[in-house]
Order: sequence, then C-alpha cells, then structure tokens
Amino acid sequence: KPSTPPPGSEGPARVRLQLNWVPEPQFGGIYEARRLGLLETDSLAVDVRPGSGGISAPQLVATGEVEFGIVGGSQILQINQEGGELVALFAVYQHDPHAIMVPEGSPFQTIEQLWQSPQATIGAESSLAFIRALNEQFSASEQARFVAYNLPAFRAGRQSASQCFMTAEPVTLELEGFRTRVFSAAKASGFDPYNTVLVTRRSYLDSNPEVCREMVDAFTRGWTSYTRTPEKTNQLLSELNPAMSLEAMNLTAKRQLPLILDAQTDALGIGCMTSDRWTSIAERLVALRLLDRVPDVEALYRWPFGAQPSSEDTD
Amino acid sequence: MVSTDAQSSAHSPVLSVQDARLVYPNGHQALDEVSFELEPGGFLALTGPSGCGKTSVLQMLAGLLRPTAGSVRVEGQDPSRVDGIACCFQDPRLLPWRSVGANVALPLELAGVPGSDRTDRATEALARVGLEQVADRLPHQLSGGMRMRVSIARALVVRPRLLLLDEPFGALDEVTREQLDDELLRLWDEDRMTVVIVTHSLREAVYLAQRVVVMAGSAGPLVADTPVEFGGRTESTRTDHAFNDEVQRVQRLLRSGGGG
Amino acid sequence: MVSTDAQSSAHSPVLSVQDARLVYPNGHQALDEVSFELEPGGFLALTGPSGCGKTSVLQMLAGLLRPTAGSVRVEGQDPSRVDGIACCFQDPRLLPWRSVGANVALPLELAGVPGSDRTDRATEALARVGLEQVADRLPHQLSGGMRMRVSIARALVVRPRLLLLDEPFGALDEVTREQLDDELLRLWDEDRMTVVIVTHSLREAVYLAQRVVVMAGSAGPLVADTPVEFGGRTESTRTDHAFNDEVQRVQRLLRSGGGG
Amino acid sequence: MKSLFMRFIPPFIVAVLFLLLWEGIVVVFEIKPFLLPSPVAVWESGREHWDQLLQAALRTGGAALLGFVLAGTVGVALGSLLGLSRWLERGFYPPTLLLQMVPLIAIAPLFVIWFGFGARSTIAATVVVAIFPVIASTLGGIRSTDPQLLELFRFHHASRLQTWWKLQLPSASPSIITGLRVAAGLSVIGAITAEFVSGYTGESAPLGSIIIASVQNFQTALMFAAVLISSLVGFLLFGLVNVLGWLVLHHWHGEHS
Amino acid sequence: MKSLFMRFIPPFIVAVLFLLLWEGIVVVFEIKPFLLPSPVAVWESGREHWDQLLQAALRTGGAALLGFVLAGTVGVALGSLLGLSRWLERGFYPPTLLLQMVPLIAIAPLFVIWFGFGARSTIAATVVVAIFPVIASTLGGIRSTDPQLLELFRFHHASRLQTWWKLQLPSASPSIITGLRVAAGLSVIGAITAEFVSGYTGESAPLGSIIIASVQNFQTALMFAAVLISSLVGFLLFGLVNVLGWLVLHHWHGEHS
Ligand SMILES: Nc1ncnc2c1ncn2[C@@H]1O[C@H](COP(=O)(O)OP(=O)(O)OP(=O)(O)O)[C@@H](O)[C@H]1O
Ligand SMILES: Nc1ncnc2c1ncn2[C@@H]1O[C@H](COP(=O)(O)OP(=O)(O)OP(=O)(O)O)[C@@H](O)[C@H]1O
Ligand SMILES: [Mg+2]
Ligand SMILES: [Mg+2]
Repeated sequence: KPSTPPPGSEGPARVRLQLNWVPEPQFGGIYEARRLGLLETDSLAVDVRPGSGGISAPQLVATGEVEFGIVGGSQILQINQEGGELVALFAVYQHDPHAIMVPEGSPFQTIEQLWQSPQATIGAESSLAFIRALNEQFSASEQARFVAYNLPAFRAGRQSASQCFMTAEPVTLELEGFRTRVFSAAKASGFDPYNTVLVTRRSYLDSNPEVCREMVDAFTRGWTSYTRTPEKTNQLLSELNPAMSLEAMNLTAKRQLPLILDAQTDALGIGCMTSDRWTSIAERLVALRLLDRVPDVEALYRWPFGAQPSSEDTD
Repeated sequence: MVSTDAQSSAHSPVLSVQDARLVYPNGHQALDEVSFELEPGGFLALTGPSGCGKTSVLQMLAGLLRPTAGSVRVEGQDPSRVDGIACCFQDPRLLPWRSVGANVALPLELAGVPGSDRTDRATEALARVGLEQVADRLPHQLSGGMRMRVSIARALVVRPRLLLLDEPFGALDEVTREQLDDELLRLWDEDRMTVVIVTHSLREAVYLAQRVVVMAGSAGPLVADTPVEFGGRTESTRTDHAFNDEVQRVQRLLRSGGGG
Repeated sequence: MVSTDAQSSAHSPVLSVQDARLVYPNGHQALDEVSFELEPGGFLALTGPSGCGKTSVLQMLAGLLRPTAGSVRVEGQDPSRVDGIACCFQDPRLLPWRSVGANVALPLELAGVPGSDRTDRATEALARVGLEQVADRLPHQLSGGMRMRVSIARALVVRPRLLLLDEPFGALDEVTREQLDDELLRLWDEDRMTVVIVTHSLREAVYLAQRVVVMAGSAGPLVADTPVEFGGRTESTRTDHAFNDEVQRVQRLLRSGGGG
Repeated sequence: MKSLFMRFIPPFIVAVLFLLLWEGIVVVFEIKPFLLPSPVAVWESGREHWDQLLQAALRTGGAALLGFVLAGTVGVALGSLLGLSRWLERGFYPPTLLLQMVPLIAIAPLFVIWFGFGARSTIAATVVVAIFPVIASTLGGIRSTDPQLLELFRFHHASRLQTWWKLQLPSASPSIITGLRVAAGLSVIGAITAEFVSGYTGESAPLGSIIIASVQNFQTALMFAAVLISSLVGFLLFGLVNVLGWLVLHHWHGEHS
Repeated sequence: MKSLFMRFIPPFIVAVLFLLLWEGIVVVFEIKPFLLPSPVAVWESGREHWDQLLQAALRTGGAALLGFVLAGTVGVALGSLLGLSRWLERGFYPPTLLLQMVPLIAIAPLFVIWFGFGARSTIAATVVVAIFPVIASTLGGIRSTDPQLLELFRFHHASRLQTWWKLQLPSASPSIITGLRVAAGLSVIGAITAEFVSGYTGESAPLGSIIIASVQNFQTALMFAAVLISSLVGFLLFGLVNVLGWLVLHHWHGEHS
C-alpha cells in the first residue's frame, strides 16, 4: 500500500487519486497530465484509480484510503458534517453539470412546466441536492411522479424526463440517434455548486503541502492543455473505457468547456474557487435541509494554492 | 379394482413363474431357473435360507422387479399391470407423517375409494390385527411388532385377489402370531383369494399353506415344491402328530437344500 | 472399553431394574412396576406379547431411555455412563452410505481402535454371522435377514461385558437361526459376558437362557421370572423331552399373562 | 407458552450483544459517522424519519411478501416439475439458474417496460431473485424421497399426481422449508435492489430509494435505519417460514425432531 | 462415456431453444436493441471485445470462485456449529440472515476500507452474499438426521465431533449440495454487484464494471455479452457442485438415486 515518505526522504511521493467514475472527458485533464508525464515525476507518482458507481470516492479520501479524490461540490460539505475533513484544492467544473433532459419532441419547454405538470414522470433521485433545489424552486406538484434514474426507461419513453450530466447522457443518446433537449438545473434553481473537485484530507494537506502543490500544478497544466487539444487524450480514454466511443469522448470534451472555463477562471485561473461561491453553496444546502449549518468556508478549500499558510483555523 | 371374481382365470394358473433368473444391477445373481405355478385360490408358502431370494421372487410377483430372463405372469399378464394384488413387504414401509389409520387407508385412497368408506375399512383392517386403539398414533410411536401389524392391515384393507406376504409375522409373539394365522385363514376362506406367504417358521408354513416351496441357498432351481398333507386343520392341529411329522418332513427338505 | 473383567462387580448384580415405570412423551405408559436383577455372566431371555415393552426395557438398560420412576442400574451406575455394553437393536440401523464391513467396524472406530485391527475384527464378526463374503456391499444390496445379521455382527464386534439383543434372529430361517444360537452360546462361554435377549421364540428362550422373564401384555408387573430347568444342553437338546416340556411350561406362563 | 417465550430469549440476547458490540466498535475505533454511525445515532434518525420509514417499509415489505409468496408457490411447482424426469431436470435446471445470475440492473429496463415503475416491477424482480433456492430445494427434496416408499406407491399404481402430493411433497417439505428460509432473505434484498432501479423516489419512496438517497447524501445513519428496518421485514418473512415449518413438521418428529 | 454424453444433450437442446426464442421475441415484438439486443448482436459485440471480456471474466470468475469456496467451507462449518444446540440455533441463526439482507451498496465503503480495492473486497462481498444458503441447508440437513442413527451413536458414546463427521455430515450432504448449488449462482451475482460499487480499479475492468459502464453508454449488446459470460462462470461453479455431489452421493443411491 503506497504511502507518502516523510519530507526529505528519497524517492517520489506515491499517492493515489480516486476518480468517482470511469475514464471519460470529465477527467480528461487528469489523463492529459498523466500523458504529459506530470503525474510521474521524480517527486510525485500518482496512481489514478477509475471509480464506479461514484459512491465511495469521498469516503475513501476521508478515511485516508487514498490521498486524493474527485468528488462533487456539495458532497464535500455533506461528508465534512459527518466527520470527514476534506479540503478542496481544484474545482474542474465551475458550474454544476446536472441537468434535466427531455426527448426532443417533448411538449415540456421548461423545468417549471415539468415540475408542475400532473402527468410528468421524472427519472430523478429526488433527494439529490440539485433536485431538491428544483423542488424548492418550483414547489413540485403533488402528482409529479419521481422514479428511479433509469436511462433505458427514459430512452424507451417510460419517463417524460430524466436527470443527467449535461455532458454525458445527452451526448450518448445523441450518438444513439436519440435527440434530447437539456435544461440546466443550476440555471433553473440558482443552486450551482462546483463539481469534479480535487480534494484531499486536511491532515494530509498539512503534512504534505508540497505533494498537494505539485498535484494542483499538474491539474492546472493538464486541464489547460486538455481544454485546448483533447484529441490525443480522448484516444487514450476510449482505450481505457471501450464502453464509450471516441466520437462520444470528443463531443463530450467540447460540450464541457463552458462548465470549465468562464469569466471567473479567466480572472483567477482554471480550477479556481472563491469564498462567496462556497458560502452560497453552503447556505443553499442548509436551506435544503441537507446541511445543518454553514461551516467555516475558509477551511473548506485552498485557492490559490499556498495563499494561506497551512495548518491554521481548523475547527 | 378390488372385485373378487377370480373365475375369469379359474382354470389357467393365476400365477406362473418360468425359468426366472434375476441379476441385480451390481451383477449379483439372486435367482436362477426358478419355476412354479399356483392355481386360483391356492395358498403357497415360500421358505428357504436367509438371502436365498424369497423377497426377490415376491417382488417379481408384485411387478416391482422384472426377471432378467424367464417369465413371471399373474393372471396371464405382466404383474405390474394387474390390479387386485396386495403385498406386505418385509419392512413396514409406513409413511412417517401419517397416522396409523391413514397409513392403512393409503391403498384405498390411491384407488379412489371415498373417505367415509375408507376410514371404516381401515378400522376394520386394524381390528383384524388387534390395533384399532392406536389408529391415531404415528408410526414412530409404535413398537416394532405393531408397525409390522399395521403394514399387514394395509395389505388386508383392499380385499385382494392375490395376497403376497413377506415374513409378515416374524416380529410377533407366538400368541399374536397364531391368532393372525387363523385370521388369515378365515379371510382366505371368505374371499377365496390366492395367497403367497414367505415365512421362516415351517410350523406356520405347514399350518397355513396347501403347498410349500423350498428355495435353494444359492441361486438355482427350487429344492422342493411339495403339497402339505395331514388330517384336516382343527383346534388341536398344532399339537397333533400328523402335523408335527409333516413339519419334520419339510424341515428335512430345507436342511437338505444346504440351507443357511 | 472392550475389556472383559466382569470380576469388578462379580457379587453385586451387574444389572438391576427396580419398580421401573416408563411413560412416553405422548403420555402412553409403556412400563410399570417392572423389577428384576441379573448376576454377572447371567443369560436372561425377555419375552412377552407384541407391544408389551420389551424394547423399552432394553433401551433403558442401554441408557437410551430413563425410567419415569424407579431405577435402572448397570454395574451399579447409570447405564448411559457404562462402557462395555453392546446392543443389537430391533431394526438393523445401518449407515446406508457405509459398506457392510465399515458398518460393522463402526463401534471400534468410535472407540478409537486402530484401522488394521478394526478390519480384522470386523471380518471375524461378519464370519460369525456367515456374511464375510458381502463385506464390501452396501446395506441396501442385502436381504432383510442379511441386514439383521450385519447388525448382530456389529454388536458382537466389541467383546462387551453386557450384550443386549432385541429379537436378533426374528428374520432368520431356522437353520441359520440355530447356528447363530449356538454361536452366541459359544461366545457367552468364552467371554463370560452377561446377555439379555428379547425373543418371541420360547424354544429359543429356553434353549439359550438360564432365566426367562415374561412380561405382561399391558404395563404392569412381570408375569413371570423363572429359571430354566432341563438336563444340560446337548446336541439333541432341541428334540429331547425335558426341553420340550420346559418350553410348554413357559408357553403356559406366557398365555396366562393374557398375551397378544 | 413458556416454551414459546423461551424461543425468543436467545435471539433477543444475541441482538442486544450485537448492538453493544456495534456501539463498542464505533466508540473504541472512533469510526467516523459517514462510515458506520453508532446504534444510538441510527435510532435517533430512525425516530426522526419514522413516518417516512414506516410508509416505505409497508410499501417494500408488501412487495417483498407478495414476491416471496409467488416465488414460493411457483418455485415449488417448477421444482416438482423438474422432479418428474431426469431429462427435464438436466434440460431446465441450469436455465433456472440464469434467473439468479442475471444482475437486476441488466434487466431492470425490461421490467420497467413490462411492469412499469413501482410495486409491480419490484414484485417481479423479487420473484426472479428469490425463486431459484425454492426450485433447487424442492427438487433436492423430491430426489431424496425414500426409494422404498416410492416402490410402495408404484406397487399401488399411484398416479404421478398422487405420488407427488401424498409422498414426494411431504418428504421434501423439510428441504423446501430450508429453501423458503433462503428465499425469505433474498426476496427482501431483491425488492430493495429492484427499487434502486425501478422504484418511486418522490414523497412515496420505498426503502430501496431511501437507502440510495441517503447513501448519496452521506446520511449514513438514516441509511442504516432503513437497512435495519428492511431486515426486520426479512426476519418477519423468516419467522413466517418457521411457523409454516413448525405446522408442517412438528408432529412427525419421528423423522425431524 | 455415452451416458456422460447424454447428460449434455438436454441442456444443449434447451440452450438452443432459448436462443431461438430470444431471437424470436426480439424480431416479433420489434424490441429496441437498447432494451434487448438480438443474440446475434450480442455475439458480435462479444467477439469484438473478446480480449477485454476474457480478461474481465478471469478476474471476476477468480474472485467468485474463491468467494464461493470460502462461503462453502465457512458456511458448512457455521451451519454445523448451529446444529450443535437449539440455543445456538435460535440465537445465531437469524443474525446470519442479516448477512444476506444488508444491501452491498450500504456496506461497500466499509468493505473497501477493510479489504482494500478490487479482488479482496469482491471476494469478501461474494462470501457475504453466498454464505447463508450454505448455512441454512447444512443446518437443515443436520436437523433431519435419522434419530434412530443418532441414538445408535449416542449409545456408543460417540463424541460430538465423531457424530458430526461420521453421521450428521454424510446424511446432510444431499441438502448441503443443494445449498451449494444456490450458493454457486449467488456468488457470481455477488461478485458482480460488488464490482458495481467497488470494482473498477486500475486499467483492467472486471465484468461488473463493464456491465455498469455499458449500461450507462447504451452498449446493451456488450452488456448482455458480459452478463452471459458471467453466467457461464456461474454454470461452471454449478457444474463443479454437481461433480462434487456425484462423487459424494452416487454410491449410496440406496438413499438418493
Ligand atoms: N416413541 C413412543 N411414543 C409413544 N409410545 C411408544 C413409543 N415407543 C413405543 N411406544 C409404546 O410403548 C409400548 C411398548 O413398546 P415396545 O417397543 O417396548 O414394545 P415391544 O415389547 O418391543 O414390542 P415388540 O415385541 O412389538 O417390539 C407399545 O405399546 C408402544 O405402542
Ligand atoms: N438391491 C440389491 N442389489 C444387489 N443384491 C441384492 C439386492 N437386493 C438383494 N440382493 C441379494 O439378492 C439375494 C436375495 O435377496 P432376497 O432379499 O430376495 O433374499 P431373501 O430370501 O428375502 O432373504 P431374507 O429371508 O433374509 O429376506 C441376497 O443374496 C441379496 O444379497
Ligand atoms: Mg426377504
Ligand atoms: Mg420391540
């Protein structure tokens, strides 16, 4: 089991990075970094672990099974409340990719219509933060029927709408020849958490700031390069994950750009995070009764890296 | 199926075994060149050393085993197709989850006899073997001899045309045994059925049967097939001399057959 | 456990039953006020009508049943704690998945006798009952009588101090039966063990035993507990008069007990 | 009565020990709530979401029960059918195994198409998951019927149906009971897993959906509460089988005491 | 030999019929490929991803096999233990049921923490899923040992161990075999489900992960290929059990022919 050598000792720091899903453009920058050798230097050796089900990554970081992980923005707040001590280092998606999709020919023009229609059958995990936000926003009608997320069922017309990653399902379906219209959840509800966030454990951050710094650098350069020229890495990805075609990889890579790059990243740099955003996310989660109280957001993330001295005001 | 007209085949033998050979799956030859016949209404006792093949013969007559060679016929047909045969196996073979009464009624049940009628006849059959009072017990609550008597009752409950008994009274005390012997003779008189009984008691064989067949210790032709001759059966039979001499005679036959 | 010194308790009775009552779980009272004793090296025959409680008594002596009231002692102790008792149950009770030989060897196996020794003694025991040649067969490939003999061999394989036999020879032909009777007597002579045998054949009882105990048809005190008296046992015993008269006497006792 | 009371002491003791052990582990190893909450925490969140959980338990329990009963009856029927002939057995025994091995997620869409969302799909899935043990144990039991008794029935020219109903089924019943015990547990897990992919998730969420949801929101305490309640449902079914077993078997303990 | 050959004809015929039926349904009801692809399509995509599938099958199969063997041995041991006394049975039989009823997804994180990634936790999960039927059938078998034979052993002052090894285990074996048959199927599904939640690690995906991924990406044909291959693994285990059963039981068909 790889472990980090104490500062000063020889050899690269062997660390593990747990993704929360199988290899795909959502992690393109990471594989780009690996392709460029940024994850295999003489001071850093990263073992990138694809995930599955997307369930265990946050726990794994929180328990120290792995040093780094990719998790959802609100997950960080939620698991920290349950005793985890995660710190966000790099937010790939500035905006929440969660969305609601309907078949192209669907009568529904907005999420609001969906939510208030008596007939709608919506394939959505209705307790997920972004769905709750939508419920709160549109006071879902009693009749609105939420059923389990089940893509084939949606495809087969058994659901009038389904939750999705705007960068994932719609693309697959489109290449399948099934066109959809996609409504961003964030735009509709105003609840817009970061996503695909690089996290580590606070204790690890405190004891290995250098490793973390190099990791963040690798991310920055990897993502910068990937957002410009994803092709080579997409090739690599489709080999790692044959279930997803190269075509799909490329299309997804294109679609996710607006989530990764926006005015703020132009100003602060790719992967950036701000206290205001974190605070508003936390406040919204509290409003949604998914969080008891707003934590000290400063302790929640580290951006730009090294701006604050390590080990300080941790409650 | 329980009708009693044996007239149909009154003149031809009801039961005929010709040059029967039996080889068991494991290659053991149990019987060879066994032949005998029996008229309708006849009463035949089958005896011989342990392991000589008596049960095998009975199972062939019951249609449960086919001879490897030779032929076995009941009323001119393949026994497994004949109705109206009753059999009391060497072991009780009772259904452990059924009360004694229900066990006795089983053959009637399988023959589709209506319920009320069944219970009556079952109780009657149990009474014949002196067990009417335990009808509600389960088999494992009975003594060995009682279990055996239950299985006798099960054989008697259908009034059969052909009755096969495999050492039915072996586990019974002399008193009970003699009572059942007489009971059996009475039934035989009433129904004029054909009876084949396997027994190790030559006294019993001679007392009951018209003919005694003695089988050889090892697979091979019969040692003897002899009619029983002594003055008509009476109260005192079991003690009178003619009877005992006859027993002696059969005894000699058995021992000559290299028994044991 | 198979040592044969009965001297230890030579003077006190090896076996004593006092006012034993037995009531089965279903409330049926099988025994009441049963009392008898037996000296070391004694040979006792137990007889009585079917269902009178012979097996129950034997099971108490074997320590498999506890009397509801009264006491049962073997060598002065609770039977279930005594080693050196062998028992031949009324039904063979063979392990269906074990060869005949292995079944006979079972008691030795359980007593931790080394393998080679086991097989020798098992074959010897099988020879005693005339089955050495079927040692490799499985029980279901045997005839009823053969199965019974296997279970006798299993009882004889441990040279016990106390031997309990429950109708061991009921399923055997007269020839084999007499041979085994004599075999049993020889063993008894050699080992001076104590024997209790349940049998329905009074001739056998008288021939074998020093004492015959006759049980009542319904739970209650013994009908009779009588020593057997006739001239010493000889070749011709089975036919001589003293013997037959003695049999008659016991027969009368049994019938007086309202048997059957 | 007393004996009945005695029956419940041991499991009760064990349950208490279990809870103490659990609490102990959590405290001693300082296990973080998001991994394994303490029984107390679970109890708390159980109380908090009581109404919702009760609703869900009824929904899921109902489906599981129905599925279980279906699996039981159909399973015994199929198992008996396979028992009719070696050919049937060799031909159709393995395929029934498929039922158990195809992951629900693979066929869930089909289920949804055929049975729609909610209870109907759940029931169907439950049957698929729980039926094989019943088939297997029925077949096994029938195969080990005492050949001597079979001979007896053959001798009396008993019809197949008679032989099955009066001989094979009774002597298979202990084995069938065992199969049903297994099926009881499976039908609960089957129902829950089905609800992961075909359940309602809104107000009227069944246990399965609640579990998924709480997993994703790190409401571990709530999740364990839901899991425990679902297993209560399982124990209920299990108890049902035991009662059935007792009714069927207690009186011929000559065979099975 | 010939008889051995005969054994395989019926399942073969059935398999063929099954495929024809499948193809038929797909064609007749015009079922969309993303719901249920035709066998041909499945075959195609199976050939296409052959290497990957083979790799995955070996990985998953290995885990399932190991888990199965563990579940079998431990299960028999535990079942026998419970068979020792009524108190043990009443106390600890129900809890073992818990193993089967707790959804893997609920304890997956714990598993990963305790057993690390990949094979180890997959194996552990497999054991958890497959062990109960073995326990249940062992206990059931032991409980229905012929009381007369038990009496015989008691009479000979046989030790518990002797009674267990020489009497109870042999007479329970048919029932145990049945339990193992059930466990065989369960261990495959167990392994796959485990891989859903904790599987995809490193470059090399096991069957479970392939199934999940292909579900997500509508590669239904690939998914079914993976499912079929996984069930082949299951049939392999099943066959293993049958061989075992034959070895154990064939020679005393007096009891079980
Ligand atoms: N398990 C039981 N439960 C209830 N009653 C029983 C049980 N076993 C035996 N009995 C009854 O106890 C009485 C004595 O049984 P036992 O087996 O001792 O008779 P037995 O003398 O051996 O008869 P047999 O000569 O036929 O073997 C019988 O009436 C029998 O019905
Ligand atoms: N299933 C079997 N397989 C092999 N051999 C068998 C089988 N059944 C019986 N035998 C053998 O066939 C011979 C005849 O058996 P059978 O039962 O007919 O004897 P029997 O005359 O009834 O003996 P008994 O008087 O002891 O009942 C015996 O030697 C027996 O060992
Ligand atoms: Mg016989
Ligand atoms: Mg008796």
